[in-house]
Amino acid sequence: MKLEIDESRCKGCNLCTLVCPYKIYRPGSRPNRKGIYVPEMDRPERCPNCRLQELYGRRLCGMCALICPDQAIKWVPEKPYEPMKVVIEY
Amino acid sequence: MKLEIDESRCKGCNLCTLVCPYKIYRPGSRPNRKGIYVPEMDRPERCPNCRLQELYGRRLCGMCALICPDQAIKWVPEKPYEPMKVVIEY
Amino acid sequence: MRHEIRFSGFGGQGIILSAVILGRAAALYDNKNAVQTQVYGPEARGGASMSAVIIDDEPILYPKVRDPDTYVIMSQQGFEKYGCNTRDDAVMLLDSDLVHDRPSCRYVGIPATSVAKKELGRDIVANIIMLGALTTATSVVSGGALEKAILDSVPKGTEDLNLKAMKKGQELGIQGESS
Amino acid sequence: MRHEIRFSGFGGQGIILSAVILGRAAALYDNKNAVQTQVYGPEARGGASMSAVIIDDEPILYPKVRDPDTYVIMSQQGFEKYGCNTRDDAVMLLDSDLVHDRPSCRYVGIPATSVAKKELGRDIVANIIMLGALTTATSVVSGGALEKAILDSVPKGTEDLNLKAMKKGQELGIQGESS
Amino acid sequence: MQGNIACAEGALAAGCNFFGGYPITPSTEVAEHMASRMPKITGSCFIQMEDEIASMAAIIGAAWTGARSMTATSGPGFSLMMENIGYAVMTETPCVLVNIQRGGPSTGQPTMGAQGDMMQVRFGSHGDYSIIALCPSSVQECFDLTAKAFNLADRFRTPVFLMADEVIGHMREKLEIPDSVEIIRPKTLPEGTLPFTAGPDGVPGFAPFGIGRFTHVTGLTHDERGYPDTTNPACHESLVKRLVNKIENARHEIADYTIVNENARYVFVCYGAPVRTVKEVVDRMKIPDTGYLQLKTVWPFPEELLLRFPNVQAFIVPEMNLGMISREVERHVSVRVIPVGRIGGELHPPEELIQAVKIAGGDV
Amino acid sequence: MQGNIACAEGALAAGCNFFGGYPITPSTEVAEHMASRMPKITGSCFIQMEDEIASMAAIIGAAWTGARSMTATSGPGFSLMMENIGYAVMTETPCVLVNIQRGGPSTGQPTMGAQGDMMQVRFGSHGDYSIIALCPSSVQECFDLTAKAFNLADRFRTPVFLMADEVIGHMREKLEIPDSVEIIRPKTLPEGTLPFTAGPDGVPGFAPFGIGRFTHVTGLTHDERGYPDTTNPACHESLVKRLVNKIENARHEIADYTIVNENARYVFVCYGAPVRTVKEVVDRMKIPDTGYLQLKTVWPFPEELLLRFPNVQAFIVPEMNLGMISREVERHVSVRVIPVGRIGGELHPPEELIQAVKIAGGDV
Amino acid sequence: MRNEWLRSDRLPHIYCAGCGNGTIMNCVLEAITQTGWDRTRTVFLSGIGCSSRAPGYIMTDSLHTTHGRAIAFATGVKMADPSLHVVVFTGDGDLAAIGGNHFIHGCRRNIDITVVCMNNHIYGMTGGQGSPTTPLGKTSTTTPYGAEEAPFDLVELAIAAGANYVARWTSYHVKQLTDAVYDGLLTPGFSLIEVRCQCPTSYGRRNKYREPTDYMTYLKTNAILKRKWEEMERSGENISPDSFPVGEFVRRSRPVMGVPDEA
Amino acid sequence: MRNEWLRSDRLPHIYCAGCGNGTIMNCVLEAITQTGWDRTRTVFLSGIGCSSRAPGYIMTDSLHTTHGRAIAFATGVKMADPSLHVVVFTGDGDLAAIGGNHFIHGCRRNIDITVVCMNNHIYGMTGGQGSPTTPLGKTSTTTPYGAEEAPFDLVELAIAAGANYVARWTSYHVKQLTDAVYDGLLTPGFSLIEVRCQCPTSYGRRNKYREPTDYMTYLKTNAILKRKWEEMERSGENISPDSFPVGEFVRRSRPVMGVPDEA
Ligand SMILES: Cc1ncc(C[n+]2csc(CCOP(=O)(O)OP(=O)(O)O)c2C)c(N)n1
Ligand SMILES: Cc1ncc(C[n+]2csc(CCOP(=O)(O)OP(=O)(O)O)c2C)c(N)n1
Ligand code: SF4
Ligand code: SF4
Ligand code: SF4
Ligand code: SF4
Ligand code: SF4
Ligand code: SF4
Ligand SMILES: [Mg+2]
Ligand SMILES: [Mg+2]
Repeated sequence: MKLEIDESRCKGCNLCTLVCPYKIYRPGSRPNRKGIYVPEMDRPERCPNCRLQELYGRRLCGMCALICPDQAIKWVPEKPYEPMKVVIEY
Repeated sequence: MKLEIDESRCKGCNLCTLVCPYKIYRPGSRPNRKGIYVPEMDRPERCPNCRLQELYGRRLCGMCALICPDQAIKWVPEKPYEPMKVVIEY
Repeated sequence: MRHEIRFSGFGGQGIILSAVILGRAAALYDNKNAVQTQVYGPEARGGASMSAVIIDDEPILYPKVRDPDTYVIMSQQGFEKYGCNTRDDAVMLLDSDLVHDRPSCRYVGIPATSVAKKELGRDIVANIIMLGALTTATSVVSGGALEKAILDSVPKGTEDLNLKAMKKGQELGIQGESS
Repeated sequence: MRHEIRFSGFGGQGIILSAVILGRAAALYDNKNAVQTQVYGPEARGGASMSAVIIDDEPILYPKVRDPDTYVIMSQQGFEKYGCNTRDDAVMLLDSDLVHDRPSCRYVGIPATSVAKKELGRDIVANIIMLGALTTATSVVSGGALEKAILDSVPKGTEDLNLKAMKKGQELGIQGESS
Repeated sequence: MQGNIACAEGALAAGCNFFGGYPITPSTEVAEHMASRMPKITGSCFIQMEDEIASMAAIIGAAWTGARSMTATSGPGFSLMMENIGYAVMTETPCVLVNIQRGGPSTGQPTMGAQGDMMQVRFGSHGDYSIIALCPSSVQECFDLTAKAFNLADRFRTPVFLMADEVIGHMREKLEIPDSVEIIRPKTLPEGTLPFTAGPDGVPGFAPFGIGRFTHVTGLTHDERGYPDTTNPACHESLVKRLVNKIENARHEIADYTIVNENARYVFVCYGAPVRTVKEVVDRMKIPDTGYLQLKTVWPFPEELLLRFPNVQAFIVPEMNLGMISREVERHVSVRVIPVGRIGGELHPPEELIQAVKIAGGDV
Repeated sequence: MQGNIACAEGALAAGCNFFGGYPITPSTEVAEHMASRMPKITGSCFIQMEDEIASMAAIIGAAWTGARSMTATSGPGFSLMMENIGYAVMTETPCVLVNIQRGGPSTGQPTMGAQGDMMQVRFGSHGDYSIIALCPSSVQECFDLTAKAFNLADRFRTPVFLMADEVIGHMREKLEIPDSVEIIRPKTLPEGTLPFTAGPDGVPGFAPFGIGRFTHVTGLTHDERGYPDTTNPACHESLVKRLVNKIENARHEIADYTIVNENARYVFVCYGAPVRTVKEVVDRMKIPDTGYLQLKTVWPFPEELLLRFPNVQAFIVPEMNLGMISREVERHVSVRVIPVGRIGGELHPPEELIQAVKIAGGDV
Repeated sequence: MRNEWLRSDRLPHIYCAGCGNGTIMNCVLEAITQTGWDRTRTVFLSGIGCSSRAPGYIMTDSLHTTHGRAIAFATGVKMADPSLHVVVFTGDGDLAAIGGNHFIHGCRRNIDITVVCMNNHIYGMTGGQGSPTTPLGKTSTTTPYGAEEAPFDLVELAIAAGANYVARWTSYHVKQLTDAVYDGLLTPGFSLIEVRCQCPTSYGRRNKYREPTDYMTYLKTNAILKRKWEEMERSGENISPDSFPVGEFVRRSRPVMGVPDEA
Repeated sequence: MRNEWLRSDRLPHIYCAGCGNGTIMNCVLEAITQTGWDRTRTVFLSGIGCSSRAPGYIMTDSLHTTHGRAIAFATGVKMADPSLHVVVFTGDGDLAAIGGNHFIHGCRRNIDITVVCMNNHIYGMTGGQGSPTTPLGKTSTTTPYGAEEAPFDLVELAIAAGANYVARWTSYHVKQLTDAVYDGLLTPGFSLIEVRCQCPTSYGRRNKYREPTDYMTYLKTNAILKRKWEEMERSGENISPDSFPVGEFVRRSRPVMGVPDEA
């Protein structure tokens, strides 16, 4: 799974930067089209949720998404690592 | 001082009969013009207030007057026993 | 025939209930039209309360009693407020212990409250005594209709007491002090 | 001469304060008549907010700006909502980093927010930069009047910062990207 | 039976299954009767709320679960309900309010009859809106019109007001309870239709809570989805105009009235308790040249009915207020309008109206 | 300066020393300005109450201590004040209420201007009564009329309403603050006179609390001693008629207006924000044959002013509602009345009024 | 003297025979005379209800306001002129039903007024509907099958909301009540004195205490001194559901409002 | 999944950047998904305020009512159909200022609803006026010189008024908050979950926490677990005036209303 910030929702409050135990979020440095400094991500693949969500069948940690007031943080399936697909390819 | 029930105020609730330590009030037995059974008094001169109010310069006991919801109980000066007068007569 | 009946007394005497019972008797059991109204205020508890009934063979349009032909008065204050300007051909039933004045029209004095207290043990049925008297002293309502209406209206368990009171009233309506 | 000036941006940029300062400058220090109005909603916090000023030598009766000759636009959404149907002889000052489109009328692009942040350390004075630019890029208000009005309106202790921002704006009003 | 009890019985006959109220003289018997009857009816709820604001809130909440809900009050309580009445209008919540009018302003005469809230019911909440108000003049009409009020509320998705008065509310006369009363429930919201999209009659279908239509209900100006859109003038205009027009355009359909003596020269326009005196004067005393229009529906004001009297020389409007509906009559006619306001709690005696006829005829 | 702030400054200039309020858009700045100014003025009290009901209660309580007291609100809060407004009327309590009108009904359009509470202010509380309502159309008038409101409140012992709107309340323009404003305090109650015995003008003298006159104040119908007398029709009638007449009979004295072009054929009757458009059309664009009557006092409605236009062919009434004061105009005139209602929050543009003139002239 | 504080031209008052409200008025006036307050500087307020009619019988300035709002009006009086003494009479319905919000906000602000609540567990004035203090199971015209809603404990509510002085007595305890009112009057900040009292007409009649004397005996029997009550609670003793603790529950000095500067 | 409960067509919502309300919505929806409640049988209500806008973003039936009245409306919904799950979002102004009476009566009746109060100590929606929870000394547009009125303790009030479940957390404590809401939802009777949260725009700006992250750090630092708090109180330790206890304060089973018969 891939961690994503939905730019259409994020308002740049930086609360995610405060709570992630892995310090994956860092305050953004450049405004987007709407003038918002969306946080940047530092190696998001370190997030246990990215790695283990599918495996455990439930959300792990999830602090950032719970605290994000704008419902902007989500995990989206990443094609190459989709277990289903993997099964098919091999 | 003389103990009086103001008939224009008394509504015959009998609360006075309940609280007087000397049992001076007794439920009335005949309705007055307004149809109210005003309590009757049994030797009201036993009331310490009648006897000692003037002497002590303050109200004693006074339960009946405090509890009477209709402000119907009062003490009125009795001419013959006015101390002032007494002084003059002797 | 049209009758306008006015009841007055003090709060707690059941002045309104009397009128309700009378109206019910006339409307449901004497097959007349009846409208019952009242005047009340917060003061009704102590002061004079008033209720009224119109009984008519015709439909009743204007509902307020304006010039009663029949009075039931149960307190002196009620008399003073609602019973002193009667028309000459009116008739008044009054509680002879509680009303001290007497009207210029015909009247029947009924010692309802003292009878209720002494003979029936409950002064709250004084109003039923007065209603009973109404059936014998006037023609506004029939005894049978009144009896049914009383049974409809009083709390369960008190039927006997109330019927006794009615009967007593019927007697007194004939015998009572009158002019 | 009559001027109708419209400001737009997002909530928090000081869009209303800009208009208030401009109105004050015109009314108190340029001795004109001025009326300032705005459109706002709960959405103003995120969405596009708008304020407007009319400056006239005559008394201003109808108070709403309907066909501005001058625009100050500080966000793309503000441009889309309030800045896209300008008349041909209008002039628009826009924050060149935040507004991505360009109008058909004459315009002056001012990188107000980034200059405010980078050069003055506080992005909240971007609106003052825009106001400063207004004095050099248009004739709606005089620099002297604006300076006094700014000093009247900003919190104590921030006067210098704001005046610096104004000066910076005056420079940018001449130099800025323009059509 | 008493007028107030007849109201309660009319409501129960119409299937009212939620009553939220707060006691106030002279309406209390409505609540008391509901309190004794409703607990015995399954699926019904009587609740005494902490005040009239909460009562009005509760019946709106209940209505959104699909209940037929009602409250009853009098002047001071009615004044407190004004904010939430506006909310019911804006959210198109069907519900019934009974106001047993007493003497005002303020605490005034709690035990005396009046009709002083007739303008308040129409204009008492802030902003532009319309409502439906019915006025009974007998115990039978208390029953009939209360039952009818529920149907109108559902039909037009709007609060409907039974504007009775202490005189009628506390009067006892015979009531004939029909075996059943007509019940018209709201149109349902068709699948795929937005919750606030209305048909040509301006009334949207109703999707009560709990059936999976996910309706968001707000007192803010909202679009057809029910979503707030508060700074868009067009949205507000079309919403509020629809709310007003769904009622005003249906004034014909809603009108409920009696006309007697269309050819009269002196026409009483009356509602509520004064109807009784008017009937005494016209029907019983048969004062010459008089007729009347009894309005059972007072709002929306059925102005076209005023045109039904070809020979009218004066409209006489007896009211237990200082002249409220007479203002409305004045707006619509060019003949003389004689308000006969009376306050203090007593119904107009017949002589007063006969006197008004004399004045109208130039006899005085 | 903003209209809302001008209201607050007008109040302070008039000696307002008690403000009790509850925040609500778009009136909030009035309270906020009072909150920052009043604590610096000795003997003044600003208090934010728990709601609008309490705000209204508090200012009435304060008024009885002799304070000049005031509150400010908008639609929903205004609706909540209705009961206590009736109380202020009944008890003849001088106080000032500012209503910065926004779009209703219900929560509606909190940030948009409207004039939808103009009937509510007159009829929104239960029972019969009258009040005084003033409408400013500029920031200067916000100041002037608020100050004036205090004098009228004291002069007539009644709540006085400043019915502004969001457009004027949030508009900023130049305000000239005079060195001092005229202050008229209530007549004092002569020794030996009962607290509710009125002179020929219907207004009793005022004995504030704390000076030993032992006034009992009640919202119940009361006699001249102030004692309840609730079942006596005559007492109620004379009290309520006096309360109404002291205002209605003084409509001449209270009227505050501007007339331009008495000989016009098309006459605008206007108040509040739409006055601005009317002036644009008449004063600046000089559309032929037009004139206007600007009402600064809307209630009591100064009907006699409508007679001041000898050539009038139509009255045009632009309002930011669906036609409220136009109803009142209709009652009093026989020429055509053209309501130009507009809701949604935008002020009428000049073209809309010019179009109405064309319609009036039969050009359309 | 207490009598000087009465409007004797208005007596007898409208209360029913044996109504507790008259007794409570006596105790309050007795306490006030003890403070020595000036009649011209003392203001009584009330809402609507039988209880709220009390100020109309007292010879001072007074405001008989709207239902539930007396404390809000009192806030205006006291804040506008803190040198006035302000006392509010209210009922259980007036204070705790419609007036609940002003009650808790009065306590929170700790405004310097004294509130005497005549708690008869019923709406007396309107003829006997249930109130927020009607005990579970008791009958009234709107709870004909017995009250199902739990009642408020007014004392606990006042304490949680912040009042400086809170006591409860009954109309039987005239001396203790007088003392409590006296203490309440003199404690700066908000004082609540709850007085459980008899309404023979509307409550007693439906709940087996039609006679005022029976009703008062009931109050006397079921009122348990706070200290005793706490002991009973501690020892797990069986407490009758009709019983309730009486006494002083709180006397403290949280921040106050409306206290005159010189006080 | 939480996302299914959102009206994504209405996002982004109107809340300011960093406003705590959005976080609280997340936690409530997370707790609700854990209960397994049916979306078609769950109703959200609210009054007026920023906080009260929350139901508009949730894909269920919902009533965005009038200011302060949500609990009264909810009482109607729940009593008319006890089988519906009823949750109220409210703010400190909505709940404790204008809505205080409905709040305490909801607790007294112990009606089976869950109330989540987003307590930002300010009137956010109207631009930052003081509320009944604004701490002493803090500034707002109506307390420009610092608040002088003592604030309510919402938890104590709910307990005194009778609620069955009462807890307090902050918008920082997302996990504990989620658990508390879950417990509140499942406890029959009235549940109050007070959530102290940041309003950077209206409160933070005037009280030194303009940045959401600073504000949240402040919340984190000053929230003290109930047990620890009690220990500190016992030991007489100095507690900062900014600190407040968090945790579960009451879970009990007083008589309730509106619980479905089959529950
Ligand atoms: C707004 C409003 N609602 C209702 C009423 C009717 N009302 C008058 S007194 C009262 C209840 C009084 O109860 P309580 O305060 O306990 O006083 P009591 O009569 O028992 O002393 C009610 C509901 C009113 N006057 N105003
Ligand atoms: C009757 C009424 N009064 C006042 C208002 C204005 N108003 C809207 S929201 C609000 C305060 C909201 O405060 P809170 O509940 O704390 O919510 P927040 O915005 O802080 O989340 C006020 C006073 C209103 N809408 N209705
Ligand atoms: S889920 Fe936890 S670890 Fe992963 S990004 Fe979010 S906060 Fe960091
Ligand atoms: S918490 Fe959400 S809204 Fe805030 S910066 Fe992070 S992603 Fe953006
Ligand atoms: S004062 Fe005491 S002793 Fe005297 S009569 Fe009264 S109760 Fe009895
Ligand atoms: S207590 Fe008073 S009113 Fe009652 S019986 Fe005794 S004297 Fe009469
Ligand atoms: S009804 Fe009850 S409270 Fe009212 S006066 Fe009678 S006994 Fe007292
Ligand atoms: S004003 Fe405060 S509460 Fe409202 S959305 Fe903004 S941050 Fe949140
Ligand atoms: Mg009571
Ligand atoms: Mg808040």
